[in-house]
Amino acid sequence: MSGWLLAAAVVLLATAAAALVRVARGPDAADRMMGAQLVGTTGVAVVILLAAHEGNWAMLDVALVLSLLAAFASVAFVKAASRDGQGDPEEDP
Amino acid sequence: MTGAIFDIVLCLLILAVALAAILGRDLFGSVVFFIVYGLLVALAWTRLGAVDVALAEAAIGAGLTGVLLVGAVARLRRGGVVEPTPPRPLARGAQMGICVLAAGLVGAAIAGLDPDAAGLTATVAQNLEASGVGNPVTAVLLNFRGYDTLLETVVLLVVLIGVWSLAEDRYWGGRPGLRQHAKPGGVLATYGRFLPPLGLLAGVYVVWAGTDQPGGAFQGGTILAAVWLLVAMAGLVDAPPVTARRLRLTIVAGPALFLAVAVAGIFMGGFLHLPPEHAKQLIQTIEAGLALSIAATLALLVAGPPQRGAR
Amino acid sequence: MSIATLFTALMTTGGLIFFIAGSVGMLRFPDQHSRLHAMTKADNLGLGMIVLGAMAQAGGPLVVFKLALIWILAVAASAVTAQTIARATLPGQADPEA
Amino acid sequence: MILPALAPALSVAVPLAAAFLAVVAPRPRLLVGVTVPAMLAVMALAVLGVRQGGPLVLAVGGWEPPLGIALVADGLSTAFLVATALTIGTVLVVALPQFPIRQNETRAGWAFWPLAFLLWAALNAVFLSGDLFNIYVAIEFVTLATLALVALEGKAKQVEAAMRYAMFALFGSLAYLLGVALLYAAHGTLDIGLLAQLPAQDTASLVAAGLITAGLAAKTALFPFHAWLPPAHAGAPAPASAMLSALVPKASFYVLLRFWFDAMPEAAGAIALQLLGALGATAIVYGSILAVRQNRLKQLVAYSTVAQIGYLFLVFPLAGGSAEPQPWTAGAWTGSVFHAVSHAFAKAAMFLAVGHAVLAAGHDRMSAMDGLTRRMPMTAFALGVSAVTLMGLPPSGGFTAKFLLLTAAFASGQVLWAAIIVLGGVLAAAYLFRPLARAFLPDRGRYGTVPRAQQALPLALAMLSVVLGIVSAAPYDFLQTGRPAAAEEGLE
Repeated sequence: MSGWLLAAAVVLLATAAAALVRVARGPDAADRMMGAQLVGTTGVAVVILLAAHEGNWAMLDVALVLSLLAAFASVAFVKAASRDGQGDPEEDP
Repeated sequence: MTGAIFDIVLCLLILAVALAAILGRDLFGSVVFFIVYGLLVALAWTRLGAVDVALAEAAIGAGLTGVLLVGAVARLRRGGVVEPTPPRPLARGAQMGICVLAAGLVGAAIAGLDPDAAGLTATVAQNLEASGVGNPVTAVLLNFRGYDTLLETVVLLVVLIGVWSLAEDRYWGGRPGLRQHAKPGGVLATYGRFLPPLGLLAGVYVVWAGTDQPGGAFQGGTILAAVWLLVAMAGLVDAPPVTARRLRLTIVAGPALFLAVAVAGIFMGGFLHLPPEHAKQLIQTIEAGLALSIAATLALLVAGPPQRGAR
Repeated sequence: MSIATLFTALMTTGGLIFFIAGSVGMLRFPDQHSRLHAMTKADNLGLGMIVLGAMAQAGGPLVVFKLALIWILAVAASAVTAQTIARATLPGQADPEA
Repeated sequence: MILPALAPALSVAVPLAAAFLAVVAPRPRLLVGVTVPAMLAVMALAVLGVRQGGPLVLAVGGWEPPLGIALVADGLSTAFLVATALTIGTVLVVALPQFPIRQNETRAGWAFWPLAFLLWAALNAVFLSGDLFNIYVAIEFVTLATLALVALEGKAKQVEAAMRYAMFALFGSLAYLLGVALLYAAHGTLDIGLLAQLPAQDTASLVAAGLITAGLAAKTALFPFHAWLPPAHAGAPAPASAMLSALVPKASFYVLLRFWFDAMPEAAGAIALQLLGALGATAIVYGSILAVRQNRLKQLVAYSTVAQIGYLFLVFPLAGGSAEPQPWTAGAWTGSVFHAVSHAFAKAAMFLAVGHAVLAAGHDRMSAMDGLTRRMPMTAFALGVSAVTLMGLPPSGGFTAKFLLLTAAFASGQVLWAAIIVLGGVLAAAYLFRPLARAFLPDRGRYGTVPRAQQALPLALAMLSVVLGIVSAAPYDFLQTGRPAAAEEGLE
């Protein structure tokens, strides 16, 4: 079982690598941000698999922090992209 | 075998992302790669079993730094600075030469090290009982080398004063950063209401758990800072003016409490001496104070110097 | 092979499929809004199935609770990201590169 | 004898507490009035304790190295502690009218005070630390406090100077930290006393020594890492410049001294020592020539620091390396420490005095000096006296320092370094003569003035640098307290 979990983590790393190609290529800032967001979620999944693989559940706290802060960079990005830089894309007409 | 493959793939990814962040021509792309780099390094620390470090890296690298850098790029672009001018080829070549040389020397030095040298791990384990806590990292940070940590928490205070002193004189007395706003009842505002209870729970849990398992004031404080920043970005809260007494008390409370415990130790056996029978309570008290001050300081660091009028 | 092990194997396999699909979509889909679609599938379903798989291996209620919390937070983050990025990239919006 | 044992901890704790209070309750007069006398009392305790009982060693928290951190106050650390206390103590009093807190708090008026107290605590932490990682934290603390003080004036130019300093300092920190990590991996301890007992010829130790030296040299502004110093030090407000120029480069130099003479005395190869000496010599000549070409007073004084830092590095070829003590090593070692301390007093005095001249004139062009001898005789005299120390004329501490270094250079047959020392003195006379000569000119235009009590403080500091030369025997002996045998015997 344990070997399977680690193998699954390797596959996830590979999918993260694929998503990184989108970060590199763009073309827009939004594309890069989306790629990073997907890599972030993949990272959460990898940590969960590592924790289950090692039976070290303290590692879950890392996944908890990552998912708690998952939207941070994106929120900062959309705010910076709003009209005055402090707003929200929903406010704009 | 699978473990080795995992490690190799992760290392290659980290290297590729680091190179992409440095060599990329698009500034925003570099920032995104840097955020991903923080995430991958957190994975590496997790894999190595250094959960304390992974927590810090996840909160700082993947969380706060991202917000800071994304905002910085946006400000540069608004200010008209598009891309940094590349250094001259000669300077660039010299820089690369020095870096390669230094890396080679460090590599040679590491190759000559004894891979089985355990450092002070055994000594820490022997003294763990007298430290009052079960997490060896916390024992080192708050007890064996508490003096380092005391100075480090003061360093955070220095940095905040430094950032504040970049304010324009006319804005002194105003609130940090610019006023953030979002559509009332919109997605951001809703997320800003949804997150705090869970974020507060997670932050306090990580501080509390730190005495006996990975976590502690720094990691927990960072989580709290990040949650506050998100709520601020959703336009729901605003920082108090930089001259507010309450705010200033919050940023010095942790270091001051730590210093007070250190000086009180003089009467109990020496500077920073924590008597083993009370060490656990003292460490928890210090950590609680530090978490509060670290949270406030980090949040204010990201918010920046005051940029609007005093009233 | 115990039922828990089987369950974990099934769930992680399912999760992997969604993550692979998400990455392929992120790479191959032609425009931003369809790529956004690919991203959220991996976020919600992929992570959800891996969380379920890990729950079967968990050592106690606190771990199960934490796993559930992780998934809830990730889904919320994904929803916020998807919604706001979609808005920000609609035609007529301020240029996100600016 | 319990009280002197408290001196090391109090040297850091008292300014830290003052800084916390300055953040929350900005009452500079009260804080300076209490902290400065308290720190002078702590210094008296430390000197007393070291004189009577030898080095004061404190294992923080009761944890002995290698697990814990030791604070060590021997002759060398105590000398730097005392020099810091006298310098910063004076600077703070001079700064009182320049950074007032009135009804409405101002940015610089508030920020200066916590930063100054924090810098004081940070410097003391460096001078007391016996642990290389703890030194990293303390040096970083010094750097960040310095950075904030450089940017305090708030103009774009100063922020730019601060950024440039940050780049150099960051490079220095990372190189130092990398070296420290290698040393820990190789030896399992970072305690200076324990490292000294270990063999240090392995690759890791040598690479670590190189990284640590390069990092600290960048922070000390040794040529060719000097470019950040003049804009940073000249751009800060005068009281801040005084602390930055007099003390901050000395902190990283002090760590180099500890590293090469105490932690790893056997690691130094002849080539490395000669290289450090050569860089120091280049700094003396090049910094002086640049100083001659300056037309702004504060720039001139800042370039003079680049040159004067060079002398400090002559200690490496003159006293470093050899495992067996040579008869001249103690003289050279003590000479460089004398130079560090007397330069601290003289440079702080000079920056404060120039600051007063600039305040009175309203600008810092050379003409701010016109007629200074009549308008502000005490300020002019303070400038003259500190110039005497910087040129190394008798009877100043600068003279004693150069005399010791020259003696060592001749005794060890390294005549080239002697020539550089003499040349440096001549060049110092050249760049200091211009502003001093203008002080005797008749003044044209309108000048303000500075209260006499204020003018007296830089003068007192300048006199200290001369007193150090007149009564050099007692500090000479005091400095040897706790030195390894290599430095104790020597030429008299």
